[in-house]
Amino acid sequence: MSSISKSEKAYIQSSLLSDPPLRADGRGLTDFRTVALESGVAPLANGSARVSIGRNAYDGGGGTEVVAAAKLEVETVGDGEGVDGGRVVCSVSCSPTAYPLLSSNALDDLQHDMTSLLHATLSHPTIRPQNLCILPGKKSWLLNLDVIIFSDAGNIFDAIFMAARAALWDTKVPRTRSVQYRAKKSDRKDATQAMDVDEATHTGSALDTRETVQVSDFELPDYWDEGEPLDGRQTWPVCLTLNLLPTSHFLDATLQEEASVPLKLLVLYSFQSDTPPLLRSMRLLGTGVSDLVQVKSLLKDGEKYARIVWTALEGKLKDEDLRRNQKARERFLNR
Amino acid sequence: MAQSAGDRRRINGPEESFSPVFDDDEEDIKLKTQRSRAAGDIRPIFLQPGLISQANGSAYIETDKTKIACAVYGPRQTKTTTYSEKGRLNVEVKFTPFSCMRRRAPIRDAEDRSLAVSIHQAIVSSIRLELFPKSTIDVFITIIENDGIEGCIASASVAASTALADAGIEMLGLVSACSAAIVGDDIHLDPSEAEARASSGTVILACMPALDNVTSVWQSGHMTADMALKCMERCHERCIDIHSIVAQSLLEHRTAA
Amino acid sequence: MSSRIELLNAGLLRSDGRRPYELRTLSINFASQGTADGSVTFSHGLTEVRVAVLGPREAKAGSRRETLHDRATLNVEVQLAPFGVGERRRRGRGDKRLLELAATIKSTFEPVVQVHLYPRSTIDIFIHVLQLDGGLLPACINGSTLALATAGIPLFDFVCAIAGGVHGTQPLLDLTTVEENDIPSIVVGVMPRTGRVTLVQMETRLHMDRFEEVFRAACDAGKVLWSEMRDALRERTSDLVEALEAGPGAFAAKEVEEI
Amino acid sequence: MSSSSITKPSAADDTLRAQIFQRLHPRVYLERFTAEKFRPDGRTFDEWRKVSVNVGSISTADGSALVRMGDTTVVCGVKAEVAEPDLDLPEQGFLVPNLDLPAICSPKFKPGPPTEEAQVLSDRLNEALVTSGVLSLSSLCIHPGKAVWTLYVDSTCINYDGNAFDATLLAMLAALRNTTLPKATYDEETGRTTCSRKNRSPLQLERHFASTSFGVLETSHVLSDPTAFEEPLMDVALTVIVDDHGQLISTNESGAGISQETLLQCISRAKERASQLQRLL
Repeated sequence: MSSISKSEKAYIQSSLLSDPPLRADGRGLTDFRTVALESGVAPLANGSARVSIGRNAYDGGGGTEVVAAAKLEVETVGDGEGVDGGRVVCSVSCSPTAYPLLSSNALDDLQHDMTSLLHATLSHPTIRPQNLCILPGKKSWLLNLDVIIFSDAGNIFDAIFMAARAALWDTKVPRTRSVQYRAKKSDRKDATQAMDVDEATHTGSALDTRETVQVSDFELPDYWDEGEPLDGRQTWPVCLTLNLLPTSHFLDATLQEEASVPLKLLVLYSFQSDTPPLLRSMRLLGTGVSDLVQVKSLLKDGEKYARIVWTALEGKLKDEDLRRNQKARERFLNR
Repeated sequence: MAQSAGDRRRINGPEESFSPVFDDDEEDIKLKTQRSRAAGDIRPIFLQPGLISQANGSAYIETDKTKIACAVYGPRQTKTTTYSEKGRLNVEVKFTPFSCMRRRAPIRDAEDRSLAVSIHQAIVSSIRLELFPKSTIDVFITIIENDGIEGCIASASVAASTALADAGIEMLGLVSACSAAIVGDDIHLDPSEAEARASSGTVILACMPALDNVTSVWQSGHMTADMALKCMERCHERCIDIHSIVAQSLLEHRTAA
Repeated sequence: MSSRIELLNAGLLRSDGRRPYELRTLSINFASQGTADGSVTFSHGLTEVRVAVLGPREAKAGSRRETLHDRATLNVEVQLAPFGVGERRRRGRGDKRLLELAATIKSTFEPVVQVHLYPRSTIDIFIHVLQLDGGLLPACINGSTLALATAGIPLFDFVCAIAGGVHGTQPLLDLTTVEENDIPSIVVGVMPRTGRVTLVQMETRLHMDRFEEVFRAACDAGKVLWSEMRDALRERTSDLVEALEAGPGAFAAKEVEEI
Repeated sequence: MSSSSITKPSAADDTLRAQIFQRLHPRVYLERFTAEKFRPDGRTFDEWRKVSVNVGSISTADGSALVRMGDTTVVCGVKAEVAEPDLDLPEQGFLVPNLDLPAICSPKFKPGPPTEEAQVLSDRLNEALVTSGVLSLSSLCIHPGKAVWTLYVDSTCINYDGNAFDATLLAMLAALRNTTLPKATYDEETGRTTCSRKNRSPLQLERHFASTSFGVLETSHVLSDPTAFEEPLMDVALTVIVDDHGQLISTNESGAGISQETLLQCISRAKERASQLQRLL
C-alpha cells in the first residue's frame, strides 16, 4: 500500500532477480519473517488469536499485526438468515493505523475485498463444522469471525488466514443439552433419557423423529471448560501468497516488495491425513499476466510451502492448546 | 426481503415482504441441476457490440438465461485532484432488482463489489492504461438476468473486453473467460446457478488467448490441485473458442457500421 | 437503583473486591504499531485500548479541505472491536456513540496540544477499543496523552482522566461497566501539572454536595494516574536514550532474553 | 483554417465539424434543422421513432418486457412478493413502480443513489399507474388482513436517448400484462403462505393505455418523441396519456406555456399513437 518511486521499484526488482537474489532484510526468496502467534487474546470471544509477522524484537511492535476472534450467537432456523446446521460469517476491518494514507472510502473498499475472500473461503458449505447445530431444524450457532488488521507491513493475506485459522482452532462451542417441557409425570423418565441421549450424540438425535418434535429448547450445562472445539478444526486452510517475478517467485513480501511486484497468486490449502491436500481458494491478484504453465508450477510449489506453514502452525496451535487448557484446569481447581 | 425503510428517493412498498414459498421447491431444484448439454460444452453465446448508443463502447451478451449489458465511458478526466501517471480502470456492477430468484433491493451490496473486483482483475492487464494519464475508463455492467454467479463473472468479463474494443481503447489482447464447476467427479463447464450450488468447487479463468496468457484465476470451494489444473485447462480451451466469437462479432459490427 | 450484583457490601468492598477509592491495575505498553509515530496499548483493569498517533502530517486526500492555515487540526477516530463487548455488535464508522466519543476526545485535547506549531497539518489519533469494562472515555484520553507524548508532539500538560460515581453516599472511583450502568457517574480530566481541569462529563443526575465530593476524589486520582503515566514514559525514554548510546544492534541482545 | 490549401474537405472532416458545432451550439444546431422542417435524426416533426416490444424473456421475473423506442432501451421486470397488508386497507395489495437510470445508460449519470431525474420519473410513473387504475389492488389479495401480493415493477434504462417516460410506461404495462401470479393459499394455523408452482394465472388488467410525449420549440414547432439531444433544448415538455377508448387520462406539461390549440392538437395525435402502441402489445 505504500507508494514508492520508480527507481526504488527498479532497484528492488533487479535485486530480487539478481543471482543470488537479494532482499533488503537479507532473507532468501522463500524465507518468512518471524511469525508470532498467541491464542486466547480476547476473553469475551469464544476463540481468538493474534498473529504478527516480522515484528521487531525489542518491544514486540511493528510488522504485520492481525487479531481474529470468533463469537458464537444462537440463531433460530428460518428466521432471517438462520440456516439449519449453523453458518459462519466473516468480516475484516482495518484500523486506519494500518493504512494511514488511504481515505476512508478506499479503506472501506479494501476491507470489503478482504472480507469477501475470507468469507467466500471459510463460509463455504463444504467446510462448515458439524457441531454448529444445536437443535436440528430449530436452533443453530452463528459463528461470527471478526478479523482486525492493526498494521500491515506486507503479506497481509497470509496473516489474516493464519489468525483466522488459529482463532477457529481455539474456538470452543458451548455444550448444549436439549430440554423439553411436559406436564405428565409418567413421561419424566422418558424425558431424562432423551436428554442423556441428546447430550451424548448430537447429530444422532436428528434421526430420531420423536426427539425433533418434542425438544423445544436447550440449556447450557455448567462444565469446567468452555466447551468442545469446532468439528474438523484441522481443515481450516492456510493461505500462501506467491509474489510473481517473471522467472521466479518469493514469499512473505514486505510493503516495498509488494509495491514493486504487482502480481501475486494466493493459494489456500488444507491438509488432512486421509485425503490429498485440497485447494480451498486460489486467486490471481494485481496487474500483470501469468500463464497456465506457470500457474501449474506455482500450485506445486505453493502446496510445498503451504505444508511447511501448516505443519509449523499446527505444532504451535497444539502447544497453545496445552498452555491454555492447563491454565483453564488450574483456574477451575483453584476456584 | 426488507426494503430500506423510508428511502425517499424511491417509491416504497410495504415495510416487509417475502419471496413466495413454493410447495414443491425440492423437486424444482432437482429438475434444474439436470444438464441438457455435455459436460465440456458451454451455453451458446450471443454477443452484440455497440447496442448502447450513448456510450463510447458497449456490448450485450446473452448465454442462455444469463443476460448482461456493458457500457464503456471514457477515457475521461479523473475527478480527483491527485495526479496519476497511469489511467484508472473503474468497474461498477449493478444487478437489476429482478435479475435473481429473490428480489434484490436496489442498494449497492457486497456481491456487486466482489463481482466488480473480479471483472476488474480479468480485464485490467489487457488495457494499456499507461497511455491514459490522469484519465478514468468507466466500465458499467448491468446484470439483467443472472443464472450462476460464475457464469456472470465470465460473461461480463467477455462483454467488458468487447465493449472496450468497441470503444477503440488500446488493448494488448481481447480477454475471454470461462467458468467450471466440479459436480461429483465431473467437470461441468459454464455451470448454471443450480449446478454451481450442487458443486464442491468452482473455477473462473480469464485469459488473453491471442497472447496465450492468464489474467485471472478465481477458485473457490475445494478440489485437489490436479483437478483445479484440469478445470483451468478445459476453461482455457473454451476461451479460445470464445475469443473467436468475440473477434467475429466485433468484425461484423465494424463492417455493418 | 437495584441490581442483582451488590455494588458495595457492608464491609465497603465493591463487586470486584476493590475498596471505594481503589483504582484498577494499569498497564502501559509502548510497542510500536505499524507506521504510527506514537503508539500505546493502554489497559485499565479489563478495559483495553490501542492508541496510535500519526502526524503532524499532510491531511489525507479526502479531508485536505479541513486543514487550517494557522494551526494543526486534530482528527480522532474511534473503533470498537466487535468481540470486545459482551454482545457482539458491529459498529461502523458512522456510529453515533463512537462519533460523540471521538468529538469529546478531540475537544479535550485541542487546548492541550500545541497545535499552533504545526500550521496546515493534521494530527491523527486512531483509537481501537479492544475490550470494554467501564471507563472507556478515561482510557481513551489517558492512552491518547501517552501516544501523543511518544509521538513527540508538544503538549502543554498531561491529561489524566478518571471516572467517579456515587453509591448511596459513598463516592467510588474507576467504575466498571456494572457500576457505570447502575450509579450516577462523572468523568473528570485533569491537567495535573497546572492543576486545571479540561473535561468534566456527567450524563446522569447527581446531588450537588455529592458532586463536589466525587469531583475532588477524581482530581486526586488524576494525580495518581499522572505519576504512573509519567513513570512509564520516563522509563521508555531512558530505554531509548540507553539504546541510542549503546548504538545499533544493542536491542538484538535483549531479544534473545525475551524469547 | 486556410481554405486555399485545402481543396476539398473529406466527408469525415465534415462529420467531425458538425459534431463539434453540435456540441458547442446545440440550440443553433437544432434550429438550423427545424428551419428546414426536419430534425437532426432525419425525422419530420410529427414522426415517431420505431418501437419494439419484447415480453417474457426474463425467467427470474414473474413478468418482463424489453422496450426499444428508437435507441432508448428500457427493461422492466415484475417481481411478486408476499406482504402483510396495511391495517386500514386489509384487502389491498401493493404496486411499487420504480425506474432506475444507472450510469450505464448515459454519460450524464454517475453511479450512486437515484438521480433527481430518476426520482421525478418514478413519481410520475407511479402517479400514472395509480390514477389510471390499471390494476385493481384488491385483486392482489391472498387472505384479507393477512397476506397480499406486492408487485415490484422495477425498470432499468439500458440506453438513454430521450423520452424515457413513454418507453418506461410502455415497458411497465407490457410487463404487467405478461405477469402471471402463482396460486397462493394462506394457512391460518401456521400463518404462512404457500404457492403452487404449476398453477399460475395472469393479472387482470382493468385498462389499457399509453403515453405520448412531445417537445415544443418556440411555441410553433411540436416535436413528437424527442431524443436525448432535443429534450433539454425544448421550451415545453408535454406528456399526454390516453386509454384505448380514446379517453384522456392525464396530461403533464412543464416549461413555458402553450396554446390551447397546440394542446388539442397534441391530444388528438396522442390518441392516434396510443392505438398504434396498443397494437404492439
